[in-house]
This record gives sequence, C-alpha cells and structure tokens, in this order.
Amino acid sequence: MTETPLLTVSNLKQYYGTGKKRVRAVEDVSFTICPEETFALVGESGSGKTTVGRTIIRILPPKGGKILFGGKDISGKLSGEERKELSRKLQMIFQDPMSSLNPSEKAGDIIARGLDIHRLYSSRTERREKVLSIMKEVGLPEEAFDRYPSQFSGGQRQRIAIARALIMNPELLIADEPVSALDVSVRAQIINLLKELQRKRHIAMLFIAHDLALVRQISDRVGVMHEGKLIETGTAEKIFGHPSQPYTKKLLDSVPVLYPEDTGSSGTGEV
Amino acid sequence: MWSRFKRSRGAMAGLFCIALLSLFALIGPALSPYTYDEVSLSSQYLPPGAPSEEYPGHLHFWGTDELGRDLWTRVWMGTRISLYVALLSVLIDLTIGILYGVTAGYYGGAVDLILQRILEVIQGIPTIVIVTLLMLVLKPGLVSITVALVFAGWINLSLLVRAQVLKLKETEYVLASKTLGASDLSIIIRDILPNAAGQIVIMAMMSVPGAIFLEAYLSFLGLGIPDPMASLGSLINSGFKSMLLYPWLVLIPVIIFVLLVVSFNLAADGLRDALDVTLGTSEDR
Amino acid sequence: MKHFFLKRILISVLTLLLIVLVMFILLNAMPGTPFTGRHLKAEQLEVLRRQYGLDLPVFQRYFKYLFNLLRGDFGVSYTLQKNMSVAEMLRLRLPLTLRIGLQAMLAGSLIGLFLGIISAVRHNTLLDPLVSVLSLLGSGIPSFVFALGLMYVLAFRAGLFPVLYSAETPVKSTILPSIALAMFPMANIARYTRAEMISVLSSDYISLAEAKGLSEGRIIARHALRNALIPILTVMAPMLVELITGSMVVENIFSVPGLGSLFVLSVQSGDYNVSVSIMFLYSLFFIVTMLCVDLLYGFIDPRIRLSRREGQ
Amino acid sequence: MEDNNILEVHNLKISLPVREKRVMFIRGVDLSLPKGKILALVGESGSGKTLTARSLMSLLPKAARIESGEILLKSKTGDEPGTDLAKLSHARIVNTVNARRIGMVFQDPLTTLNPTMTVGKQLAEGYKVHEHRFAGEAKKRALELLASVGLPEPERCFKQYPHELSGGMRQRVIIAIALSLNPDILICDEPTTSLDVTIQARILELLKKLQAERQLSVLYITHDLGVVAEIADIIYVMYAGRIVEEGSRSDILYHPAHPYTWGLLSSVPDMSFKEERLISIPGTPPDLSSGLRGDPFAPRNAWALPEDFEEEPPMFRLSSTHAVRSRLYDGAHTPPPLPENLARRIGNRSSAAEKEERHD
Repeated sequence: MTETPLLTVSNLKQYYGTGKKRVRAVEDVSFTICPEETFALVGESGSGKTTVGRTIIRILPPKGGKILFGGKDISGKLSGEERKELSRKLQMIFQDPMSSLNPSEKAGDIIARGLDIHRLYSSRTERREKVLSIMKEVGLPEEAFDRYPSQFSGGQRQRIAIARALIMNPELLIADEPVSALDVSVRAQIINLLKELQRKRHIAMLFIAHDLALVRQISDRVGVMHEGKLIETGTAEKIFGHPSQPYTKKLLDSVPVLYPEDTGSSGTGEV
Repeated sequence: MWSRFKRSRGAMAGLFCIALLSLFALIGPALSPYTYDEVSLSSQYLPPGAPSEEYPGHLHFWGTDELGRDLWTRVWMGTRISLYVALLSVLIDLTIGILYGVTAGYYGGAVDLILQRILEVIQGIPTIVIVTLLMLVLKPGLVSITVALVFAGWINLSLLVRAQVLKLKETEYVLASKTLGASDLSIIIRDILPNAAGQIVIMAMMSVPGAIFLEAYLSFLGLGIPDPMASLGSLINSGFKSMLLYPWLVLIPVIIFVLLVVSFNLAADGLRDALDVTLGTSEDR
Repeated sequence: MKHFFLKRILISVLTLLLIVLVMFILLNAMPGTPFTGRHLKAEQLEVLRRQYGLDLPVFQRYFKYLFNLLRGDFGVSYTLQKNMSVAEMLRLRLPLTLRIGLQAMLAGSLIGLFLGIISAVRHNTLLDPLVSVLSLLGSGIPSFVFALGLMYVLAFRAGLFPVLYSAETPVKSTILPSIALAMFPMANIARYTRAEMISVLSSDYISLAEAKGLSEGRIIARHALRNALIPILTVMAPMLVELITGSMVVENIFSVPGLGSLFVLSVQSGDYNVSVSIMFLYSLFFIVTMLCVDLLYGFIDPRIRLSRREGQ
Repeated sequence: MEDNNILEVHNLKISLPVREKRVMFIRGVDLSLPKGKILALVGESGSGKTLTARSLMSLLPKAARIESGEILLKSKTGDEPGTDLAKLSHARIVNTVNARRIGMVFQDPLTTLNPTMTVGKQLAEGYKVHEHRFAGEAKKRALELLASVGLPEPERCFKQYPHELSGGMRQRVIIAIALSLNPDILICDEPTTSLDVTIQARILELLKKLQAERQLSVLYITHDLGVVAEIADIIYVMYAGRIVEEGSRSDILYHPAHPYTWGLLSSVPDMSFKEERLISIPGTPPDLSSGLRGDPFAPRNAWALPEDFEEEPPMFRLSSTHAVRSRLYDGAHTPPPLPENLARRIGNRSSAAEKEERHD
C-alpha cells in the first residue's frame, strides 16, 4: 500500500529522569501507520513499547525526532486549540481495566467525557442518545449507563474504555496492552470487538502488546522493540514466518505453542 | 458506599452522638432560665438537681459551680464553643490544605520542592510549642485560639491532600481524560477531587478531636477561652481544682468531652472501613 | 545512607534555628520589658538594659541569644524565682519529667505492641474487639482525663497511691502520672500494630514462610514483625507530641515538680524567659528523637538504606 | 490409594465467607497426582485452581474452611499408610509436610520474597530450622542450590536483597527455596505468568530439568494452555470449583471432550496462521456466591442438555486415562463432533504429536 501514511514517526527519542540518572527509554524509533491499518509494537517489558505509545499521544512530551499526524507535525509545542483538535483524531485505551475508569463517575458520564469537553451536543437528551448508541455498538446494556465501574467485570470495563475513545470518531487509536489483564475467553471477545469497530469506522490502530500469538492474529504490520530500539519491522507474515533479527527469532521460539506444527516453518516450538 | 457506612454500627453510633451533642449545644442553654455568666453567690456548689432560688419551679439540672453559675448552661455553652472552635479551625485547615495540596501536588515542579522543604522544617516543631507561642503573643479569645489551631493543623492536611493528588495524578483514567483534551481544571474537579474526597474527609474528622484536645490544653495553661465564657476544656480545668469535694463539677464536662471526641473517632473509623472495602477488589479464588 | 542522614540533620538544624528565631521575636514582642512595673529611674533602666544587652542591634542580639541557648545559659527568671538562672531551675526538674516520660513511653509502646500483635494474630477471638475498644478509648481520651480518673478512683477513693506527688515516695507517686501518660501511646501503637500486622500477615512472603515449614512464632518474629515495624515508626511523631503536651497538664494535676508544671506556672505568671526555654528544650528533645527514628527507619528497611546510597 | 499415586484428593469441598454467608468455592474436587509426573490444573480466574493447590499445604486464607473431603499423602517410605492432610491441624501440616514433603513456587516473584531479609538468609532459614544444621553447613547447601537453579553468581546473590534481583532471578531463588529440603512433590502456582516470554521459556526448561533429575511429582497451576502443552503429562480442566475434564496430554489436547475445554483450546490465538475471527466462549464465569442450580457451565454451553440446567452431571469415563463431566458421553446421547475450527487445528498435527507423546 503506497498511500500517504496517517502517522509518520521518525528517529523518536524519549528518556526519563535527568543528569546522571537519565534512563534512555526510546532510541531513534521510526515507523509509519497507514489509514485503517493495524501496526503492532511487540517487545518484552522494559523494551519501551508503552513509552512510544505515550509519547505519540503526548502524555510524555517527545525528547527528540518528529511525529507527523495527518500531515501535521505534532512533536513540538502545541497551542490549546491544536491540542484539542488533535485529541479528536487521536485516542488511546489502556491496559488495566481496574484503573482506567474513574471509580466515582457513572459509566454514561465516563463515556460522554469527550462530548462534554468539546461541546459536541446541543442538549442533554442528544448527549444521552449519542452515549447510548456507542454503548450498543460496543455491546453494553442500556442500564449500564447509570452503573459505577466497580459494578462491571473486567471485559465490560474495557468496553466502556473503548466507547469513551471511539465516541470521538478518532482516525488513529493507540491500544496499550488492552487485553493482557483479561481472561483468555474474555480476551477474544474484546479483540473481535476492536477489529469489527476498526473495519466499520475506518480507524488505524497502533496495538502495543507482549502476547505474540494475539499480535499474529490481529496485525497487518509488526514492529519488534528491544531495549528502546525498533530492531525489525515488516508484515505479520514476514515477521512471524521468517524473521531476520536473531532477537526476534529467540522471542518467537520462546512462545509455548499449543499445537506445534510438524511442517518446517520456524515458528515451531520444540516439543 | 453509603450502605456499607450504615452497616458499621460504630460509625452510626458516632454520627448519632455528634448530632445529639450538637443539638443540645444549640438548644441546651435555652432550656434553663440561667445565662452562662449569671452569678449568684448564695447558691454556690449546689449539687445536680438542686431547686433554683432565683427562678422558682426551675432546677439546676447539673448543679452550680464555685460562683453559683448554672453548670447545665455553662457545659452546653462550653460544648458549643469547643465544637465551634474545632470545626472552624478544621474547615480553614481543609481549605488551605486543598488549595496547597492540589497546586503543589498537581503542578509540582521547583515551587513544590521548595515548599516541601519549608514544610518539613516547620513540621519539626511540636504543635504545642507553636500554639503556646502564638497564644502568648495574641491576646486570648475565640479568634486567636482558632488562628492558633489553624496554624497547628494546616500542615498535616496539606501534606495528605498533596500525597493523594500525586497518587491520583498518575492513574490511567486521568491520562485518559488528558488524551480526551480535558483541561487541568476539569481533571482536578472531575477526576481527582471526587476520588480524594474520602481520604480528606476522614483526615478532617480525625483532626477535630485533635483541635478539641489542643483547646483544652490551652485552657489548662490559662491561655484558653477567657472567663466568664467557657469551653469544655476550661470547665474541666476549673472543675478539677475542687474535684475531691464536688466531683460532679469536673465529671460532667469530662463525660461530654469524651463522648464528643470518641464519636468523631468512631465516625472517622467507620468512614475509612466503608471506603477501604470499595477500593479493594476480590482476587482470584 | 550518608546522603539521607545529612539531609535529615540539615533539616533538623534549620528547624531548631527557626524555633529560636520565633522565640527571640516573641520575647522582644512581649508588652514591656522584664523590668516594667518596678518604677525604676531612667538611668537605672538604661544600666539594666545594657547589662542585659538589650541595646545591641537586633541581629547581634539574636546570635548572642542563640549562642547562650546552646551554651545552656537560658537567661534569668523574672518573676517565679527572681534572678535565679533558668538553666539551674530546669536542671532540677528535668530528671523527674524525663523519668515519667520514659516510663510512660516504654510501658505504652511495649504493651501497645504486645496487644497489637496478639489481636492481629488471634484475629477473631475475644481479644480482638477488646483491643479495638481499648485503642479507640485510649486515642480518644486525653491523658489529663485519665489522670483525673486515676487520681479520683485509685488515689482518693481506694487510697492505693498518694493523691499528689511527694518527694518521700518518689517512685510510687510517679506511677499514676506515668499510667495516665501511657494510655495514648499504648492505644495508638496497638491500633497501628494491629492494622500493619494484619496486612503484613496476608502478604505473599508470609505464605512463602509457611511453605518453608517455619513455626508461627518464628514467622511472626522474623518475618511479620520486622516488616510491620517500618510503618509503625511513623506513629512515633504524633505520640511524642501528645506525650509532651500531656505531661504539662498531668504534672500540674498531680502537682509533680517537673518541667511540665513549671511551664504551666511560667506561662500563667508571664515569666516568659522560663516558658520559652522549656519550649526550646521540648523542641530539642522532639527533633533529636525524630532524627533517631529516621535513622532507625534506614536501618530496618534495606530498601531505603540501599536506595539512599545511590542518591536516588 | 493406588500404588503409583503419591497424592490423592477425594471430594474436596472448601468454603469462604462472602458478605457474612459461607459460599462453597471448591464444590467437590477429585484429583490424583501420579509419582514422577507433571499434572497441569488448568482454569480461568475464579475457577478455584489456586485455592485447591494451596489447601494441600494449608496455605488457605484464614477465613477459608475445608468442609469435607480427603487429601491423602503417601508416606515417604511408602510402607506406612498415607496421612489425610484434611484432618491435620494447620501447625502440624506446616511443621511436618511443608518444605519436607511438598514445596511451593509462587506466582509473583516481586512480592514473594521478604524485602527486609537477604536472599541467603531466606534460603538457609529452611535447613537451620528443620534439621538444626549449624550455619556454615546451611550456607554451603544454600550456595549449591542457588547454582543448581542456574543463578550466575551464587556467592554475590547470597548477600543481596530481593529488590536487587530481576524477576526471573527472584523466581529461581523461590524455586531453590521450594526444593531446599528435597520434597517429593512440587506445587507451581502460575510461576511464569508475571514473567516475560523469554524468561518464562528458561524457567519452564529449569522446572522440567529439576523434575526429571529429582523424579518430582509436580502440580502445575496455570491458565495458559500453551504452557500446559509444553510441560504437562496429565491435564485437569477446572471450572467453577469442580473438575470438568481430566486426561493425559494427548487425551485433552487432541481428543478434548468437554465443550468448555473446546472453548478454552479454540480461544488460544494460533501462532502459525491468521484466522478470520478469534473464537471465544460467550458470557462470563458464574458468581458462585449467588447460588447455583445444575451445571454452572450450562448457560454458556451451546451443547447443554435440558437436564444440565436441573442437576450437575457426574463424571463419565471415556478411557482408562480420560474422563469428562458431561451427559453427552453417558451412552444415551451421541457425542457431538469437535467444533470445525478446532478440528482443523488439531487435524493436520495429531498424528505427528502423538508419536512423540511420552509413553505412559
């Protein structure tokens, strides 16, 4: 696909702390994401994949390199208006369903937060209708509107988080390990929901995860992170089929496989 | 959350007791014809229930003190003042604490570091020293006592609020609001304060007994509420001098004092248990 | 560890200087000078002022005052015992206050610790509610109320103890004041120890200890208690403050000739030099103790000790 | 008690208080651990697998109570009769069974070691208490053990504090602690769940090596079926406090019978090719505290029979090694075929995998 990419990240740098205690978290990372494409960032804990996500969405200001989103450079200082404009197109969902929802707010108000901030409704009834329609889309019952987060299961809480992000009709959704805190069977439900919403709403997705088998199932292209560096990128088939970097091979071989293939592909985990 | 608070009997007893005492503090003096400073030398040291000379048909419910003043009126008057001083100083502490805690906690940076060092230095001074020094300078009275109590209490509340804000600022739902484009103000008001309110209220309720204590100590030092007005502390102070002969003079204010302090602690404990339960999640069986 | 310790010392010194500054300002802000009300002629006033160095510039007087304080010369009493050196007055009374304070502190902490551990380990037996009621009352009732109660019941009614302090029975007559002062620390330490022990006993490393086949006694002593002690230390500060404040009133009630009662007398009679010096002593005692608690903190918890060394 | 089993659990029931009423979270579990084999106990969170494992060493939460059932542990020398752990007091189990007969590896290495004690002390503590060895001997043994679990510099590690080690190294220390008194049973409660995938692979290799060397009988608790395929000889599938299927590795992976097992197996994403949709089990695990009627899995089971909603099905034997709790196999019904996608995944591989199956 030679379309113009929606997001272009070039030589991104990020570090924590200052002076001699400075820890380099992201070193010279570059990749692109095209509209409606799912690009996965995989790597072990401490590889910097979550930091990349949080830098792009500007929770952490970038310390080097450039980020182009929809043709505009968003790595520098943004004015209030530019920041608001960006927040309508770029959204994020987080890992821990227990702490990504405000415990003292009703689910309906949590989902409507974006609408409240950007005044995207003219009356309370319109606000309620918009929330209820997105809730139906993510598979939440209507009476969930008035319930508090503590009254939901992990899977339902993640659906609320997805509704909160999608109500803004973003073009790019950053999913930071959205299912790793969920049970195996619930995990599949949320992933299917994300894929379906992505197709229907033409959203590009930056999927950050350490579960390689899951990434194999949902991503078009994959980037492998190791100690702050992006050591390899390519289509899912190439990365999982015949990876070039030794670290990627080691990563793939470490994944315990349910049904080891007898055919020769290197994805075989020895029995 | 409210249902859990109701279920802990201690907390409800505490709240009920506070309400009852406050009610009596307001209407108590009106129930007897005497004013708190009406002296009658002929009826000194009357035991509780003694008939009154000046107003036939009325009783001194709790007897009279060394100047023949009606103890019932003075005790409820004292409760009103003790409560008033304690609640007022805690409320002021609360406002200072929230303002300081939110700005220092949420915005942080160099200013916060400097302020933190200053507070650490001030916190090294025992509260009684601060309060006594202040009372020596200011002339005794309601206002100066409140000021002294505020000086003694604002640091703890400010540090607590700051710690809560620092913790909540890092949660994922605050980050989510940021990515939705929420302004700092809306994050503070909608995301941070409601979730910190529980702990802040508990700490405030816990510091009310502390303020009542301090006021009582000041009375013992002779720096408390000037006579003829009275607080529970000053009543206990004057009552204890003649304790062996007329024990009720000190016993009655002490009982009210203990009831008041213990009920605040009970209510605060009940609120903390109710809050802890909602935060804890059931782990895998 | 050094970095952490130096920082704590610096803060403590700053606190002390601040207190002395405040006391110095207060002394000068007092209405009139120590010689008012003794209708002296102008020249005599001038002589006395110079003698007491009241004419030097403020800045110099502060350092002179600070220097004297550190040297132990707290100036002279104005009214209580005219012209007697305050330092002398304090030296006479310090041991008695210290003894009662230590007795209260030790008894309170040890019994509190014991009650806290037992009620945490024997979680749902009869003892648990008893401890929570005790700790509620203990932290809810000020020491002077206990003092009054003890005096009235044990001393006056039952006659087991002398009603007031008397020099003939120095030990026996300090028992009631110590008990009165011990109630607050005991109640608070019991409550904190119980809460910390319960949370520590449910942590993973206790399951590991049980999986290692260690006996309950050993698990509590070597694993649970040590980890629970760290947060319990934080309760020390409020307890010390209450002990100091309490001692003033309790000494007054039992008319114990200690620092506390002297402080009350000096405040009531406006002998500010004495009151200020006592406050200085109390603050010094408080700051030094808190410094030791912080040191203990670093010693017990290796994480603090190690992280401090890398200057984190 | 069968001769080749070292531990047998019969009809174990455990209750816990929930809002002042006692709820049965383990509702009658039967399990036999053969000598020298690795038994994997699989289930999602809330299935009760951790509670079952911990009950063997009396590491249950204080409020938990074993309502009924037996836990028979064969004696070390094999001649005297086995002891029923369910009848022993907590203190007796801790002093006589824990560490001596059964060792345990815990899930989260970051919180399992005592933060205020050095690694060496925590390791050597085991021997000094049990066999009253003097310190020197205990230290030597400890260093040997640290080396045997693959720690690079045992000498340095001995003096360090837990927070100075990485997650993987801490888990190795915990394994060393679990084996310090040469137990014959090792319980692993999701030991690699909180570790990175590369470290997990090495820890699994270590566990397999130690199991072979010491002829350990291992009870391995996990929710990750990939790990089960890698390490298990025997697999028990648990749902809502009961065993729903038990069998050898090939029984469960290549001839699964219970619909819940089908659901679990198909919801594991495949590494080799991209499927259109991930399969998931509809609905959510039941809330045991709200009372159960019939088979707790029935509401989520597409193949549920009417009587399943009335009464929980018993276990049906399919072979000497394979049994399932589903009326589909009671002889009166025809067992349905495997779901299509699962059959496809198993189909082209079952022949090869079964050959390499370790003979029973």
